[in-house]
Amino acid sequence: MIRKTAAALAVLAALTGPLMADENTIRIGVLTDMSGPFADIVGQGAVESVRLAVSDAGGKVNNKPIEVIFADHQNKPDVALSILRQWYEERGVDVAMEFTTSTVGLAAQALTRSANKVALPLGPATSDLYGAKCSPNSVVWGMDNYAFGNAAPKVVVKRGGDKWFLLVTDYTFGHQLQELVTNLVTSEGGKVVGAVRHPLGTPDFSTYLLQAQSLGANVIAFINSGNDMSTSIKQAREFGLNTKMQFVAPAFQIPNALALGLTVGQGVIVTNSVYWDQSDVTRAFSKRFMEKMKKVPSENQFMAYAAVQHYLKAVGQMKSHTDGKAVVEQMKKMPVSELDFKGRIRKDGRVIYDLNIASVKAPAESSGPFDVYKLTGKVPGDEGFVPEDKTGCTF
Amino acid sequence: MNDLFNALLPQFFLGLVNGSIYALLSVGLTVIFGLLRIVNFVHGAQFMVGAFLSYLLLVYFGIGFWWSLVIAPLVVGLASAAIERTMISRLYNIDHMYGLLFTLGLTLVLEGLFRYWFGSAGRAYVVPESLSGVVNLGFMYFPRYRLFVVVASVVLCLGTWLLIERTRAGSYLRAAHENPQLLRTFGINVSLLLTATYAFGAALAAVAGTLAAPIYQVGPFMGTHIMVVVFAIVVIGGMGSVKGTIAASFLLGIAETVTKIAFPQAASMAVFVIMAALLVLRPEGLFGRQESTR
Amino acid sequence: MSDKNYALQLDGLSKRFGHFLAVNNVSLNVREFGIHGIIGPNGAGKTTVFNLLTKFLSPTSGTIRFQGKDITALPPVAVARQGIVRSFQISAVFPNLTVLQNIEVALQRQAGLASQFWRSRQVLGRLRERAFELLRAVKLEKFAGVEAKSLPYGRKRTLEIATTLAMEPKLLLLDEPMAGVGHEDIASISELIRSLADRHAIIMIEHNLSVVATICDQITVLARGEVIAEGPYAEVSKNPAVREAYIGGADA
Amino acid sequence: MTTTFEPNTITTTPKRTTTISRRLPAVGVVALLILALVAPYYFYPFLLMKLMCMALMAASFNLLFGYGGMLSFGHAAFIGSAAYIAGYAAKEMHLSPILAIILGMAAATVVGWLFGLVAIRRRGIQFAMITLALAQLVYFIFLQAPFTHGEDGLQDIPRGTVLGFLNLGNSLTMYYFILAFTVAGFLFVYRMVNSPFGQVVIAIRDNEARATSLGYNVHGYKLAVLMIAAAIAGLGGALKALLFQIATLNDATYLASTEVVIVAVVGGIGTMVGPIAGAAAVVGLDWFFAESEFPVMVINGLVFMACVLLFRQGIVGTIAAAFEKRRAQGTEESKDA
Repeated sequence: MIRKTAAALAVLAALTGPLMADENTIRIGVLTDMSGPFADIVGQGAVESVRLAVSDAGGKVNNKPIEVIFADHQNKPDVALSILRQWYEERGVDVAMEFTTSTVGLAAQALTRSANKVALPLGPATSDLYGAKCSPNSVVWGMDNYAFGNAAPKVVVKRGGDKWFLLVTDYTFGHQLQELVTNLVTSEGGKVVGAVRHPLGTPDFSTYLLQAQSLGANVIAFINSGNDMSTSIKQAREFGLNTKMQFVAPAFQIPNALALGLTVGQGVIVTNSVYWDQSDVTRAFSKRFMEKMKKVPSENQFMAYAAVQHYLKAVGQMKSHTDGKAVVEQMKKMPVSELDFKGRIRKDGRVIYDLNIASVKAPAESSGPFDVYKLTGKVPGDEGFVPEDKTGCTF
Repeated sequence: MNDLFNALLPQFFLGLVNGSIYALLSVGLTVIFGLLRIVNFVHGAQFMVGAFLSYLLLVYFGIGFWWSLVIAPLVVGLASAAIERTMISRLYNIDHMYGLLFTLGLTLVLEGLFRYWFGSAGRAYVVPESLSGVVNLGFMYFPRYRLFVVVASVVLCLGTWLLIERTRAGSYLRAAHENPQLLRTFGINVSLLLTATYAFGAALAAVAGTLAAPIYQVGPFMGTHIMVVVFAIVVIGGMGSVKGTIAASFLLGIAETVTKIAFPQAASMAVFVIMAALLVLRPEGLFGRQESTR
Repeated sequence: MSDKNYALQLDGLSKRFGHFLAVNNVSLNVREFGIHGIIGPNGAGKTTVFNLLTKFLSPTSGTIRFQGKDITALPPVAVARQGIVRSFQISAVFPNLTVLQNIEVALQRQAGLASQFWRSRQVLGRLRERAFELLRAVKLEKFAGVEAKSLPYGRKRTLEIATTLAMEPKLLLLDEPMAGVGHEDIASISELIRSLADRHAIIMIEHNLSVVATICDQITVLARGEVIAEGPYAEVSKNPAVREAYIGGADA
Repeated sequence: MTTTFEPNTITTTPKRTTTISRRLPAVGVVALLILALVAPYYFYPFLLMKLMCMALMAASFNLLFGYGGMLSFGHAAFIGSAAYIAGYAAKEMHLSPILAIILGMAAATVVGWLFGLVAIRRRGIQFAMITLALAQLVYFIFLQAPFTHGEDGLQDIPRGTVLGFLNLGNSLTMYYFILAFTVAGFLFVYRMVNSPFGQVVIAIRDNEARATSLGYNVHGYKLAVLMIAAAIAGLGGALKALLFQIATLNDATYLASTEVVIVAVVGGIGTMVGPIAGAAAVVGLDWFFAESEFPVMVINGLVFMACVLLFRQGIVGTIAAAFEKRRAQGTEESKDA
C-alpha cells in the first residue's frame, strides 16, 4: 500500500512538476479590500487606477504585455497570504500592491521579500514597513502614521490651538499617532489636556465629547479612521463642539469627506497627500477616473496610478523585470515624478512627496459634489515624513 | 460629592439615548424570539436597512425624517413579511438553531449587498431641522434630537409591551406560541399572526434604524457591532421577557456610558462582563422566570 | 423519626413560584414495596411533586427522606444515584439511539463504562446479555436495532420502563405511564408495572382511574397543591372532597 | 464516503446491506487518504493546508453541536488563543513546532473550561449567545495584551523543524505535517464519538433530563466535550498560525466564529467528513470569487441560506441520505424519515 502510494506520488510528481510562469508577461497583482470597510478608499478604484496606468504605458513594456489581476482579501490575512503565495508561485505575478491593512501589509512584504518580487504598499499606515520591518523589495507609497500626525497638527498649533483633546482609536495605529501628536503639540508649546482611547466600532462618542468640553480644550483631534472618524466628527458637531474647538483629523481621507457631507464636515483640518483639484494634471486624471468610477479618486487611488507608472518606467529602463530587488534598486535611483507626486524614493523604500494641509469646505463654498477641500498650505516631503536616520531600517 | 453628581448626571442622560436604541432593537428581537422562537440574527441588518432607507428617501426623493419614520419601517416590515412567508416559516417546526443560522446567512447577504451598492464609508444623515439644536437641562446642554429619541423609544417600547401583555391581539399571540392548534379551532389564522409578528419586530428594528440615522453614521455594517451587544442584553433581560428586556436595555446603556468614563477602552465590553456575572449569580436572567416543568 | 418500613417520606413539602403556591404542605409516606398512586385534577401539582422529589426543582420548604436519610439538599444526579429513578410524562427515551443503546446507556454507568473516550463502543458488548434480559422482560428484544424515535408510542413507554429498571432502582417514579398509550397496550403495561411492585417501591401519577383502581395499593389525592385524601382506592373514591375536587376541576 | 456516524449505521441488526454499508465508508476513507496524499501535486498545497485547518475547526464545532448539542458562536476564542499562544511559543520562546502546537491547544482548552464555567448550564440559543459574548471578551483581552501587537498581529512566526531534520519551511513537508495532525485529529474525534463516552454524550444531547435521571452528571460530560472541542479547534488555530506564520486579531473576531459555523453546516452537521467537504466548499468559494468584482460575502450568505432551507443535512448528509434512500428502495419497500 505504502509502496504503491509512493510510486503513484513519484509518477505524479514527474508528470506535473511546478507550474512555470511565463516570463514574457509582466503581471501586476492588486491585493485589496473589495468589499469591506476600506473598499471606498482602495478597492475597485485602485484596480481602475492601475488599469489606467497600464493603458497609458501602451499595455506593454520592453515589448512584453502587461497583465493586471486583482483579488479581494476581505481583510483576512490568511486569505490574503494564500492568494499572494499562489500569485507568486503559480501565476507569475511580478509586483503586488495595495494590501489595505497593516497586518496584511507586513506579512505580504515579508513574503514578497522571500519570493524576490516587488511590493508596493498603499493602504497600510504602519511606518514599520520602512522602519523595523523594512524590505529591499518594497517601495512604500502610502501615507503613514508619522506623516498623518505631523503635518496638520503642526499647522494647527502654530495657528494658536494650544489646548488639545485627543480622541484615539484603541489600536496600534491610534497609539502611535497619539504619541506622535502629543510630542508634537508639547514641543510646539501647546498642551494635551486630555486623551481617551475608544474601542473600534464605537457607535456613540458623546461621553468623550463632553469630556473634551469640560476640560476646556480648544482643539479636538480625531485620531481614528473610517466609520469611527465619521461618527465622532458628526457627533462632535451635534454637541456643538465646533463653536468652541478646532477639529483636526490627521488621517481623514477624501472618501470620509464624501461620506460625511459638507454640512457636517466643514472646517475639519486634515493632512492630505494629493487632491483631485490641485492641478491640471490631477484634474485630467480624475476626469478619466470618474468616467469609470463615477467619483473622484481617493488619495490611495491616485497613488495606485503613480506607483505603477513609476514601476513600469524602472522596468523599461532595466529591460528586465524578473529580479524584484534589482527593480526596486532601479526605482530608487530614479526621481519620482508621477502625477503630482514629485520627489524621490529613499534607501529604506519610503517615497517622499510634498503634503497638503487642507480644510473641508462649507456647503456655501463648494461648487459641486466633489468640491470638498480648500488647500491651505504645503509641507515639504522631507519635513512630512519620518527622517531617514530615525526609521531604524537595516536590510 | 456634588462634583461627582454633576459629572455623572449628563452621562446618565447620554446612557439613556443609547439605551433607547438598544431597547427598540432588543424589544423587537425579544418579541420575535418569545413568540416565534426564532433568534433573528438579521435584526442588525434590518436596523441598517431602515437607516439606509431613510437616507435614500431623503437624498433621492426629498422625503424628510418624519415620513421616513413611517415609510422605512413599513418597507422593511413588508419585505420581512415576504421573507417570513417564503422562507422563515419553514423553520418553525425544526430545531431553533436553524432560524438563527438562516438569519445569519441573510445578514451576510444584506450587508454585502449594501456595501456593494453604497460603499463602506457610509453616509451622514443630518439631524432634522425641527429637532436640531440643544436644550438647556439646567446642568447641561443636551441635543434636542437625542431627547426626542429617548421619548420616542419609551413610547414605542411601552406600546409594544401593552400590545403584547394587555390586549386581545397579544393574548392570541401568546396562545399561538403555546397552543397553535387551539387557536386554529377558534378560526384564527395562526400563520398570518406569526407573519405579522415577524414583520412587526423587523419594523421596530427599522424604526430604530431611522431614529439612529441622525446620531450614528449610516453604513452597511452599522448593525453588526450593535447586534452582539443587543444579544447580550436580551440574555440579561431574560429571553422572551419584554419587560425585562426594556429595563436591561436602559440599565446597560447607562452602565456602558459610565464605563466610558472609568475605563474607556473597555466600554464595549461592559455589557458582556455584566452578562457573564449575572449568569453566574442569577441564572434565569434579570427578569426571566424559572422554567417549571418540561 | 424515620420509619424503616417506608421507602420515602415527605414532610411538609411546599413549592412557590412567585405568587403561586404550586405545592402546599404535602406529606406522604411510601412503603418499601407496592404501588402508590397519586391522582388529582389538572394543575393539582402532581408533576411538581415529582420534580421536587428528583430535585429538578428545589422545594421552598419541607423535607424529603429516602430510606430514613434526609435527601432534601442533594443535587439531581445524587438523587438518581440513590436509586430514585423517574420516568417522564412525555416518553423519555433517547430518540437517536437504538433500543439496545438506550438500555446500554442506562447500564453503562454502573458498569464503569461511561467515560472511556479512547475505547471503541464494541466494549459495550459485555453489557449485551443483561440488556437483552431487560428487553425480553418488556418484549422489545425484536426491536433492539431500531432507532428509538421510530418506535410506536406504547413501545417507547415500555422501553422507558426497561431503561428505568436497568438502573436497579429502589424507588420508581412513573409520571402518567398510560398517557398516549393505546388501549390495546394498557393491559400489558399495567401487568408489567404490577409485576415490578414485588421488588420495588413505585409512585405513579396516573389519570386513567381504572388502571389506578386495579393496580395501586395506596392512593393520595392532590388538589391545588394540597393532599385532600389518602388511602386505598375504594376508600378514597367515596370521599366527598375528592368528588368535589374532580367535578369542580372538570371545567377549570 | 457516506457514513453519518449517527449510531444507526453501526447497529448490529443483520441486514443484507450491512456488508456494503460497512465497506463503503472504509473504501471512502482509504480513497480520501490517498487523495490527500497525492493532492499537493495536483492542487495548490497552500490552499489544501488552509482547508485542513478549517476542517479541524469545523470538526470541533461539529463535535460540540452535532454530537454534544451545544451551538457555539464563540469558536474564535479557541482558535485565536491557540494561534496567539502557539505563535508566541514558536517566535518568542523558540519552542519546537510540536511543543508550540501543544501549548496552543492547552490554551484553547483552558479558554474552553472558562467558557464552560459560565455557559454549560445554558442550552440551545442561550448557549450560542453566551459563547458569542464571551468570545468578544477574549477578543478584547487580545486587543489589549501587548504581546499580540494589536492590529499588526504576531508576524514572522517561524515554522521551525520537526525531529531535527524535517524543515517545515518546505511547503510539501509542511503539507504532510499538517496532514498528519489533521488525520490524527479526525481519528480522535471518530474514536470519541464511537466510544462508550460518545454514546453517553449523544444520549445527553437527545434528552438531558432523562440522562440526569439515569444518574449521569450531565454538566460534567458537557464540560468535557466543550474542552475537547476547544482543544481541537485550537489545533486548527495553532496549525494555521504556523502555516501562515502570523497570528492576528482576525482569528479572534466573531466573523471567524461564524465562518466555522458556515463551514460545518454547509458540510453537514453530525457527519464525520462534513467538515472536510464544508471547508473545501468555503475555501473554494473564497478562492473563486476573490478575483471577481462580486462580493464574496453575499455568495457565502446565499449558499448558507440555501443550505439551511433546502439541504439541512449539508453536502455530506444530503449525499448520504440519497445513498441511504437508494439502498432502502433496493432492499425493502421505501421507508425513510
